[in-house]
Amino acid sequence: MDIFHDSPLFSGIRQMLNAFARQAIRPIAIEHDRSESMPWALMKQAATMGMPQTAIVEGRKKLTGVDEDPDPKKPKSQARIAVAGAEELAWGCAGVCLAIGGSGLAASPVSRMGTEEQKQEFKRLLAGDDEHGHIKVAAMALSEPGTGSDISGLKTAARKDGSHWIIRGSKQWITNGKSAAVYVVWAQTDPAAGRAGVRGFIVGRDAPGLVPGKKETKLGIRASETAQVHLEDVRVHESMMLGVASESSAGLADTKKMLDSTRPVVAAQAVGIARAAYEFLLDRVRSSSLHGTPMASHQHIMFELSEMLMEITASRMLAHRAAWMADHHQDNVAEASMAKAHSARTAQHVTTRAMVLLGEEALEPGHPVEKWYRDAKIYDIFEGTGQIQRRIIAKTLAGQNPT
Amino acid sequence: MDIFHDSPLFSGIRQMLNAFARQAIRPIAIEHDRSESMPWALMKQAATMGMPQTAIVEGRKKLTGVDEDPDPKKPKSQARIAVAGAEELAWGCAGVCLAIGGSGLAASPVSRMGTEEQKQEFKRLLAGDDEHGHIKVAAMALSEPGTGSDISGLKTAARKDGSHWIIRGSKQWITNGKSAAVYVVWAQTDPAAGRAGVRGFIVGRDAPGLVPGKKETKLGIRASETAQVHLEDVRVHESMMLGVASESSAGLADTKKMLDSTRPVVAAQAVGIARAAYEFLLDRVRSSSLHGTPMASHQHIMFELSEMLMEITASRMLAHRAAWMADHHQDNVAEASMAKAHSARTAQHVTTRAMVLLGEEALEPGHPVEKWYRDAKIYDIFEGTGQIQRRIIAKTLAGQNPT
Amino acid sequence: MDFGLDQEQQLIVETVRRFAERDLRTWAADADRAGAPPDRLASTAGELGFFVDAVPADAGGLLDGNYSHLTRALRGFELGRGCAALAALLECSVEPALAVGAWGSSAAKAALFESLTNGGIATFVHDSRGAITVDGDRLTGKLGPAPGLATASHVLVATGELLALVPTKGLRVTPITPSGWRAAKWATITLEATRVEPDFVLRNSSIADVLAWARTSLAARACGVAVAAMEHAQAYAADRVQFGQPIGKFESLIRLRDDALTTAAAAKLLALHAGWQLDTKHAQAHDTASRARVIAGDAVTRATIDAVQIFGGYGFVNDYPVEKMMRDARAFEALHGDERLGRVLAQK
Amino acid sequence: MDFGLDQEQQLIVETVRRFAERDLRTWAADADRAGAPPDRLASTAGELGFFVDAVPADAGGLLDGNYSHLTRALRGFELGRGCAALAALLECSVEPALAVGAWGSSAAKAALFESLTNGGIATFVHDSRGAITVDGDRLTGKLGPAPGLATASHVLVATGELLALVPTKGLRVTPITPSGWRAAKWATITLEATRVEPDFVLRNSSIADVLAWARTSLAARACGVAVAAMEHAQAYAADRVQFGQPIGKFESLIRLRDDALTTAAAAKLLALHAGWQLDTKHAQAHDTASRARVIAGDAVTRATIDAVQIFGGYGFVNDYPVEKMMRDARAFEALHGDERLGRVLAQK
Repeated sequence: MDIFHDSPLFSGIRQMLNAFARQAIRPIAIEHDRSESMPWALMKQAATMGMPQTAIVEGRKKLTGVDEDPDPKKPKSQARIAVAGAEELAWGCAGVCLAIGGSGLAASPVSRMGTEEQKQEFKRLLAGDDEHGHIKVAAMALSEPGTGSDISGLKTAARKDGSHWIIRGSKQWITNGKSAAVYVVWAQTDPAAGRAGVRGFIVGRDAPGLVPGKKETKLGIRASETAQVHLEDVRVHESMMLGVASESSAGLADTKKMLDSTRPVVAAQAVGIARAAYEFLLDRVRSSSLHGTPMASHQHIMFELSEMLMEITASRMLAHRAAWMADHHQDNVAEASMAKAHSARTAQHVTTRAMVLLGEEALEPGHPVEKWYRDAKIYDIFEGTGQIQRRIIAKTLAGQNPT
Repeated sequence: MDIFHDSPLFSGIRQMLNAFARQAIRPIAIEHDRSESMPWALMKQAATMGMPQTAIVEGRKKLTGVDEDPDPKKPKSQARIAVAGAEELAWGCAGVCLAIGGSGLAASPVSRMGTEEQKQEFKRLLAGDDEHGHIKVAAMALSEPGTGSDISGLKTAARKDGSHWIIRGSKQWITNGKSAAVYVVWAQTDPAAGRAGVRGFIVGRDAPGLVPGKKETKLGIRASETAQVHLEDVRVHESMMLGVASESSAGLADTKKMLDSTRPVVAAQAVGIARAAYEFLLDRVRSSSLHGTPMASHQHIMFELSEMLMEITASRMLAHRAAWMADHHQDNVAEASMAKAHSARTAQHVTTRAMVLLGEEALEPGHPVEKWYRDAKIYDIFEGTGQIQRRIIAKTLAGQNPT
Repeated sequence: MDFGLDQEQQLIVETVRRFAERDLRTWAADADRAGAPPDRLASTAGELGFFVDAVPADAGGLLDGNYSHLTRALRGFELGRGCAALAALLECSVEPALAVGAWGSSAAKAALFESLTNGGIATFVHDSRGAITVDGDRLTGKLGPAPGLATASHVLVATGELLALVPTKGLRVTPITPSGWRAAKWATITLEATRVEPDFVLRNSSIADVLAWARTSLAARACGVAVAAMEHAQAYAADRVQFGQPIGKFESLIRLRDDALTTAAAAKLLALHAGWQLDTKHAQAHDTASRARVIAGDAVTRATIDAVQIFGGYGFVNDYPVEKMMRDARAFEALHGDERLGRVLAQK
Repeated sequence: MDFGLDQEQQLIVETVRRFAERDLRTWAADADRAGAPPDRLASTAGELGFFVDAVPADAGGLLDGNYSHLTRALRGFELGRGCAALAALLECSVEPALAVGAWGSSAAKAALFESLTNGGIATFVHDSRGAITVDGDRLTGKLGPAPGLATASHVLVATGELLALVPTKGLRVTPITPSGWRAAKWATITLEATRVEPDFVLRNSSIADVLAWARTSLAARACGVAVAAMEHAQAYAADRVQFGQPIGKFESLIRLRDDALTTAAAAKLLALHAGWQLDTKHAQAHDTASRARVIAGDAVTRATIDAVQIFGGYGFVNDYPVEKMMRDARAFEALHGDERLGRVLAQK
């Protein structure tokens, strides 16, 4: 129990997920990286042990075993739980971690903006197994070929047709894009309104015109599926448009707020990768010798391990603080970006240096550190690149509105 | 009030010391750097406002206005108070900050190991003003020409002669070495016993044979006096030997423990320097233009500011955590070293980059950022070099005893 | 002092550059996915004199007089700009050929040169981790992973004080496909009391020389990869529009590219300098070659990671060239072990 | 390509090295404390041809034919090894002399060369911060801080599009002693509608050329300081014993030194390459000179800070040479403004 986690709850979750990562994730990680396949069996297992794909919609109760205090003023624990857990799962394998949590990206806006009817529909579409006996997953369909870091210019359009919306466009970088049973598709409903005109729609996989596209072969996190999704005049009933109920919380602005809230979690995943590489090197150093002398007797190596621990610790504290602020209802936009940018750099630096220090050993196919080196890179790219994070920090420095 | 400081007490002290740094320290900092002179007037002023040279001996009451809970098991606040305050004072000027706190290095072992009689004698020697009207200061005389990072091989020897000890040797890097009214001199009383034979002695300035030596001209922290001290058969009554009362806490081991406890404070000072340079650059960026465009419109500069803020924040959190652990009676040896090593690097990096980004402006004599660049370097050297800190961290990694 | 290329160097650079840009870059992606070089590589490269460029003319090769490591570094840079994996296959026979040519018995020369002049390749393995034990004339332990080893007829083995040519025929060769240099025909070989022919031991030889040759070539190729990564990044950044302008106009991305290219330019000069010092038997040659590899390793690591960064999401997928380059970068720092560690230990 | 020095280069390097090691290093500490060069500097350096090396022979100088920036870079490295401050005084007249020689009117040539050949010095100031406003033929604003300006008879001013020779006589010169290059006779000059003689405006001139000359020289000198700092650190580390062994045997300190020397070696080659490209009118010359200054700035910053680190407490005091070097390092990155920023803006 450390300063950020003043309840035994956190250490319990950490221990549980670390055991899960060690016993269930690590043994299958390399194979799923090699074959670029989703860990379906593990995902089902995870769902049964309190990590359902719909966890976010249902609230954290299942995951934590405790109800949040309903008083909105009281400190919450969700953000810190997510951060503490994310580090452990990503320590096991970032790709598997993202596969397990992949539906959360779509579930989050539904839980934030969805009506009761929409939540029920979302959960209905995710209920049961599919024809392969796989659990069903959801996909957040926001990014487009033209919009990477800049999501203000969505091209996908939705036009009203009676009581339906007709959506046309193409999406890219969509997690679970090929396998999802339900999609939350973001489209421009009112070009004149710009960002405020963007809305999310709940769309079932079998909706005519929804065509999953090419699956990407990626540098890392290969156990997580990334694919294109094409929408060829998909008809969606107006009742499935998110954010109608409360105009205030509607639209993309809120989605960005939601993305902000995921940054500490993503940062913690990067910390988990860095820690994995650091611990692998530390174990090797403790057990191996170098031309007859113990590796641990060499400053050259031990001081790099010290540097790694220093950076990992700093990144973790930044992530935990950003989560702690969220749980305490404090504005953490800049802090969340610092955590994301710092941990992404740490993950890349630690995995790269670990490979160099391991020498030829790390060239062997299937070497975990080499995999972590490839997995780490995405953390400086997705959920806002390192440049976007620094841009947000810089804007707060200049006294401008960072969003 | 942030996570590490769960009492308004901290913010009060921070505000008080920030005002003091801004109004009293900043205006005189450049001049004392130029003239390599101690800020005697300010030191007297500081003493009257709750920062007496003997504060440590008397406990924190004067400084904080609150008594520590006497229950040794209860969390304390001293370490966090010292860290929060040190950042503000060093933000004003690290050299002046060290001049104000210089006597604390000597007072600390007296307060830890001293008998009531020794404490009274120590305070008696520091009472009143000297012939120049200056307050009196104390010096911790531990380091020697041959012992920088390696303090196990002290050459200064003390041999018993009846009820007195006769001390012979030379000391170097002694803060207040020339001006001190009282010295705590460390000497080897039993070469066979090695480190355990080392003892501290309270010696008045007018003790025959105690001869202050050369004053050093330093790269930075020039408002703090550093000098050699020669001991030519100085007779000290056995009653002035520290640590006799409790053998367990006696000797150098305890002194090292004491040095450990200062690392978070020293780390916070380095953070203060980095923050000063960062804030100077930020102000300049907000108010200046570059060939017609606002400096704040240039990513090249704004992203470096973002990096600086990220590193400063990380260093500060490491320092605050190490202090928080000390206040909560947790072993923080490795954490204190991480804080020290990380903040020393941050201070050097931030001040160097700030100079580069300011260009020719920072070459002007008396430019504050140029001074901070010189001040920052000592934080990677004194109180254990960056290599010593990494050595301590590495030893904990290898599962060895770090001390 | 003259940084200009002479006519022969100019000719070689232009020829190899054309080959790298027209052929290697075209083949790179498919070869990477296939984990094997295209069939055309051998013939096309053969016509350009690769594989036998370090084999003496009187043995059927193209080497007439002294071998130039400076020219090899110039060539290596261009090959690296083309494809790191294919470059490795084109360069890996040089160390065995030069070592055997310099210190080999007539039997060793006959065996190796006969293979190389008939389309075979050889490679060099330095036992940097002390994985091989020498017992009299018998070697036991693991060789590699090393590029070219899966198809090499001979491997030049350096372990401890021993430098020897080992035929791979009959040995337990395990072909592998690492994540980087995938097309470079990697393998490991498990030696079980493998006997080294007395004639195939290179006596009075210098392992330090061989390592300096290899490091200089590795450094030059690494710089080529670094520059190529940023060439791709610059082309992409000129087209890709975000926030209303090409991302190539963002100062932070310009700086990433510019810093990487500055380091690569300096590292390339150090590699060329090492080559020149090797050619002129300069006392500092070994040290310069090692330093060149240190800084070239930094350059290729930084350049490829930052090139992926400039590409953003597109940099992370296999459709674009920089994802491969980030994988390819690792071998430059890993082969023969951590260069910095070796330097530090040597200076203790 | 030939990295070897020709006889003339060899002679100059050896001569300047002897001068730097025997004289400059001896004078450095006292000159730093005094904030002024020793009187002997002018005479001793004069005998070696400094001050007038860029003045045409027909004007009483030593320049016969084309000026070699490569030779200047070789010389600058050695001077930097001696003392950065004194090196600045020996080099600062070159830009004015070359610029006036290339683009100056006969009146400008007469004025400047007459001063330089009679023991005067000149210096170059680039208004990198836009502090000077040009109104017709009148300049207003602050010049400098710049080395040599306190004693220079003329200053070559580059602001906006204007490159002009300005006599300092009658101007408001404020001598200053910064923390670095203390002996280099710094000053700032406040121009108040100062009139530039039409004859003293260098028309059809290239400020970019002048900056490339200055950057190449700065880069070479910075490398010299970096190497010197580590030479001192190595000598100290060989003697200093901690934990029972010379600290020179600690891997972490070896690495600090080795990494700094590797960067310095690469940066030096880049500076020499820039010099060669300037001599051969290479299209890349300006870019290479700028890159050389970027990496040389990194090298001198890192080397001097880490040299102080290796010295530990002794590095922080004025009795040992590295404390001065850490102060001296700053001007190399500060003069003419942040080099990286300039490069980034130029590539937008």
